[in-house]
Amino acid sequence: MSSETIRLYREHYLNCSYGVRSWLLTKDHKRIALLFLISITLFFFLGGAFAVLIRLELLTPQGDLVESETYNKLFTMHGIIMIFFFLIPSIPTVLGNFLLPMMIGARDLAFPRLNLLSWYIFSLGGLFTLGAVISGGVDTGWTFYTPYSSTYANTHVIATAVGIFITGFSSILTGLNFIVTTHKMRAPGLTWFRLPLFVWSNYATALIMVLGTPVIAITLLLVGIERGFHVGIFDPKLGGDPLLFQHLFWFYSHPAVYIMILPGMGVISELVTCFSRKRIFGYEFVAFASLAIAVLGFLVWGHHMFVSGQSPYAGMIFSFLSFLVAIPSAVKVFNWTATLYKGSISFDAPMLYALGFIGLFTVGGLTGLFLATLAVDVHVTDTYFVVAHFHYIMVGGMVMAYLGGIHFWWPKISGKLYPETWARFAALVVFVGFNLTFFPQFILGYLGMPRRYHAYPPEFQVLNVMSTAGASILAVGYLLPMAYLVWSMRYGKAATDNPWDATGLEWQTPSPPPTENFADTPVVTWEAYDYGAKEDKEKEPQVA
Amino acid sequence: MPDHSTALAHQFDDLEQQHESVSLGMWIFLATEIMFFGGMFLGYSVYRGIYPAAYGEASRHLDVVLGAVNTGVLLSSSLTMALAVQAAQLGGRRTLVLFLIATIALGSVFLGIKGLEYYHKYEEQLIPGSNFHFDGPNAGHAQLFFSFYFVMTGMHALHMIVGIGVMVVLILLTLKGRFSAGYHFPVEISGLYWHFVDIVWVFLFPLLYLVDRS
Amino acid sequence: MPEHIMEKKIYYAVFGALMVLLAATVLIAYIHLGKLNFIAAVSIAVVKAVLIILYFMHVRYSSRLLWIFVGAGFFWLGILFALSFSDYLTRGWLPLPTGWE
Amino acid sequence: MIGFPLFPEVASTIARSVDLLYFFLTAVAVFFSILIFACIVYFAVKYRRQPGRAAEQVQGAIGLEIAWAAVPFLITIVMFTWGSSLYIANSRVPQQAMDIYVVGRQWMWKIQHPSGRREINELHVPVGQAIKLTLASQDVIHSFYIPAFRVKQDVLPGRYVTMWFQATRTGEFHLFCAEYCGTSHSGMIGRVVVMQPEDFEKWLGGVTEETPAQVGERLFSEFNCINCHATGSRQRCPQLGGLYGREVELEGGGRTTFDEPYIRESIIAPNAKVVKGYSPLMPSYRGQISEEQILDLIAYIRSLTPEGAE
Repeated sequence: MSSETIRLYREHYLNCSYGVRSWLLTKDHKRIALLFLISITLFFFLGGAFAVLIRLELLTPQGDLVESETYNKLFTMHGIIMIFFFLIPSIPTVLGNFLLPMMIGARDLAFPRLNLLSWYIFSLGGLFTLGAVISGGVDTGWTFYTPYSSTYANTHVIATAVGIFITGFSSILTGLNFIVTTHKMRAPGLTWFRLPLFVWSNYATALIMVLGTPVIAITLLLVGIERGFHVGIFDPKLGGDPLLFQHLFWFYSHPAVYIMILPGMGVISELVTCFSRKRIFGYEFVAFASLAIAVLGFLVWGHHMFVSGQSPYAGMIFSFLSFLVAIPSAVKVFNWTATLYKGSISFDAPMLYALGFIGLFTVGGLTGLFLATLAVDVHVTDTYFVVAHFHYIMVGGMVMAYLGGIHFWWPKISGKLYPETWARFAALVVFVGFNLTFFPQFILGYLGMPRRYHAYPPEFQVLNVMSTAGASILAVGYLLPMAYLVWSMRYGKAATDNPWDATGLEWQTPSPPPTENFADTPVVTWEAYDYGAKEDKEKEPQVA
Repeated sequence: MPDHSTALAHQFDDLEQQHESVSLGMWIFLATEIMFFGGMFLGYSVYRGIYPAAYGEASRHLDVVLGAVNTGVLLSSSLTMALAVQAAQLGGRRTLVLFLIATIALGSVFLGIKGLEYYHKYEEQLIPGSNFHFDGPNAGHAQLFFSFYFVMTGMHALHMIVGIGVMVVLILLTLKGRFSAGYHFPVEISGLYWHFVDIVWVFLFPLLYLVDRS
Repeated sequence: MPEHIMEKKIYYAVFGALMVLLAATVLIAYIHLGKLNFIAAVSIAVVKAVLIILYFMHVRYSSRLLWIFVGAGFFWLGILFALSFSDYLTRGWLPLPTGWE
Repeated sequence: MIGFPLFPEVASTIARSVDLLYFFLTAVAVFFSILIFACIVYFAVKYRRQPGRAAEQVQGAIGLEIAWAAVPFLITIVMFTWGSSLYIANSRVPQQAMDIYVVGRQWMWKIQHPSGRREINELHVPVGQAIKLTLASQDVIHSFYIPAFRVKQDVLPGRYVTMWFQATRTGEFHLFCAEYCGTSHSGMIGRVVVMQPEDFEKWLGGVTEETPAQVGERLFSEFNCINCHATGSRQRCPQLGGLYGREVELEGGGRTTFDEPYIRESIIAPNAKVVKGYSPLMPSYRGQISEEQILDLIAYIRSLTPEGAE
């Protein structure tokens, strides 16, 4: 085909310049997205390695693989790396960075230099944290509860806190950039209600990043000061209140859960519509649900503190508000499901991930209700029930969405097609492995097995063995995409501009896109997910 | 008309879009700053609620005169900054530089007085930590007050130092002729930052110096 | 959005008001008013902050979008305070231990 | 106990009621999960891509949107009301509860019975008797968790918290620390032994140790409390006899109950709340006295009778 040969010599963002400098000094949002992709992939596999060690340790009840000190460091580093260096940045900095400008018809984000700075700050924070890991690690749990972290722990608390503190600025810069870009850089005709839902959900995420992250920054700063100078801010021996730390910490860290899941929800909206060939059911409701989650998410942090010694009245307020945040999530799930109705559904790998996401997110969300219910939370908080619940949201939800998104946009990012059969197989392996790993943990939790236990009573062993078996399957499921995606960069078939026949503006650019994305700024006159019009057009006889 | 082509970044269509984006971005940044200082204000308030007596006693160890003078100095620097922005809007490079210098000078006076106060606290052994000394039964809780005093004013001073650095850069850019009536966003958003730092102090002054003076 | 250039006069007037408020806040602090002292101090600070935001920072002449983001910062600060104090202010309500050091 | 349990033992008065709520939540969760799964599978099969059939565009339906926001909302209101009322009911300590003091520290639980019997990482209690625990931590935050009773409470340094339970059957149950507390967190476990009241009495009587009140009496002299607070001298400080459980007026207005937290506070930070009519003269014992010693002193002060009553 002649277009194929033309494609070979076309200049795009990957081949427009070469050399390390051209990448490290790039201001192109697409290249920065790839820099982030590489960084967070490294962190993902590092955090995953810690998880594997944790699961191996829990294979036997005696705690005989590693010392308890080592085990405590393992789960702490697993949490810190996965949350701050993988889950929080993952979709926004990789897919968001790559797609947001293209989806709204812009040449770049509003502040490309800040975007690059964001990656450098992220890397600096990551290096600090890695330094802390290498020099011995930290054992406070990712939650850094005082006074353990501020007075009693003998590990590298300050170095780790500095790493997270620095990384926070990366998050703030990304959020700021997204908000301004969404407000000011939309193509002519692209009104708010014509935006893809991925943009809405990243916008909502950006709001949380901008308004929440500074609070974790100051909290960690205060922990550092307390640890360095023992002035009593969180130390009850000197009059401080350890619960103040928990309030400040969860003010960010609960909304941070929505930083992790909201962009995933955006990806799912794109995938479900494309592979059902349908406009999303209830567009406005899905869009506003994102904003509602972003706002309500800030009102519920106290449900982490029901047995902490917090006032029972505050407990009831937080319990009520926590139930409210369930509503917009439920609305989203119902709308995605309804989108399938009367669609024309195909089961390509991204769609398998999306369907998996809806199922697992439903389970994760519904078990969240148990934790918002005061009397039941007393029993299940700080047990494996909580561990299972948030892994259903973050791994079952967020990581599924991330992988689905990576597959879906891989042709655009790399210009190559991934091997479809392998990808479907990997999606199934991930789904099965995930459920086997984490479903038994719900039962363990109600049985009363506390989290962060290095050794446990023998009657919990059967369920723990199941969980570890699942984790090994899950590990394979994660390694497979890594392998074939890298393989496809060299050996994959060249992708067409719009292999899924999707409607988003990003698909109107060549694969891979040129540095400036669009030769001419597009003018938008249609709604998002206008699959109906697309099909109609295809039905018309082609005029030669 | 000055040449705008150098000022307009490639991702924007025109200067107006760029201007609006830049000032929106700055305000979002200031919102993050509100939350950053907000965390400290929350800690301060919680302990003030629990230990009102200790806060009152400790606060009386601060120098109201120096604090009030410093507030006046900082408010004046906000005025000169506002006038600097106005000069930039009108394209008056000379007045812009003069007002920026005035702002830097006032900011430095503020930091000088702040340093003097810190030194007094050092002499009176009111720096929290192992050398902290406070007479009376509320010593421990007074230390909490001083912890917040130093963290909050210290963070504030750090922001001022950054602001002064930014203004030095602005002066250099003005002298190079980078700004004009049509392009002066950097001056404007630096002004926003400086005023924000001023607002933080407007709250810090009564909350730290005037807890229980009557 | 056409740029609005304010007259110098307004800046001076605002500055004058700020200095008067500064004097007022110091004076009121020395009058014994009980809890009102704190309320007065914070209220005056809020008025000063609003003056600075509206005039020195030009928000009065800015787009609605900017108003929203200025408001959002303070609204979220309000959330942090309101819900944290929902704990601290109600801890003593039940005959539950409140044995603070 | 070895085996493959899928559900925890039910061994306290509140366990059943918590389980009932848990079953309700599970039923709701299962119903909605199955609903969503079934819809996905059904749609996926029915509307799978087939040649010659295009998707039918459905824009949405306001009625449905309202319904599937309102129905979950109503269900969560039920959950909230049920959960909160049960929580409040469960946190109300019965009048006749037996007092036991617990101190948590890295990494053990120290338990003290009113009779003087002390134990570590074991808690012996009689069946059918409400037990009120008053807990404090010597160092970091711990959490006292008995899964079979469905009770859990974080144990904080610098503050007393209370919890209660009433065991309904004899046996041995797990006691866990549920809040991560450092290296041997998973070693901070023990067992709760629920016994027949007769057996419990026998167990209690089996050891002759000083009662906490006796230890407290000794500490009362050792820490020189007696110099000022001796029975009969009332110039410098209030009489302690018979004060426990009563309300006292404070210097500078306000009232407070003379209970465990107040006594503890008065030892650690004596001048924070001074009883009306007295001067802030008492020195602080912060750092000189352990949590257990404070509990002994409290037991002694509780045992004092009002002057002249003897």
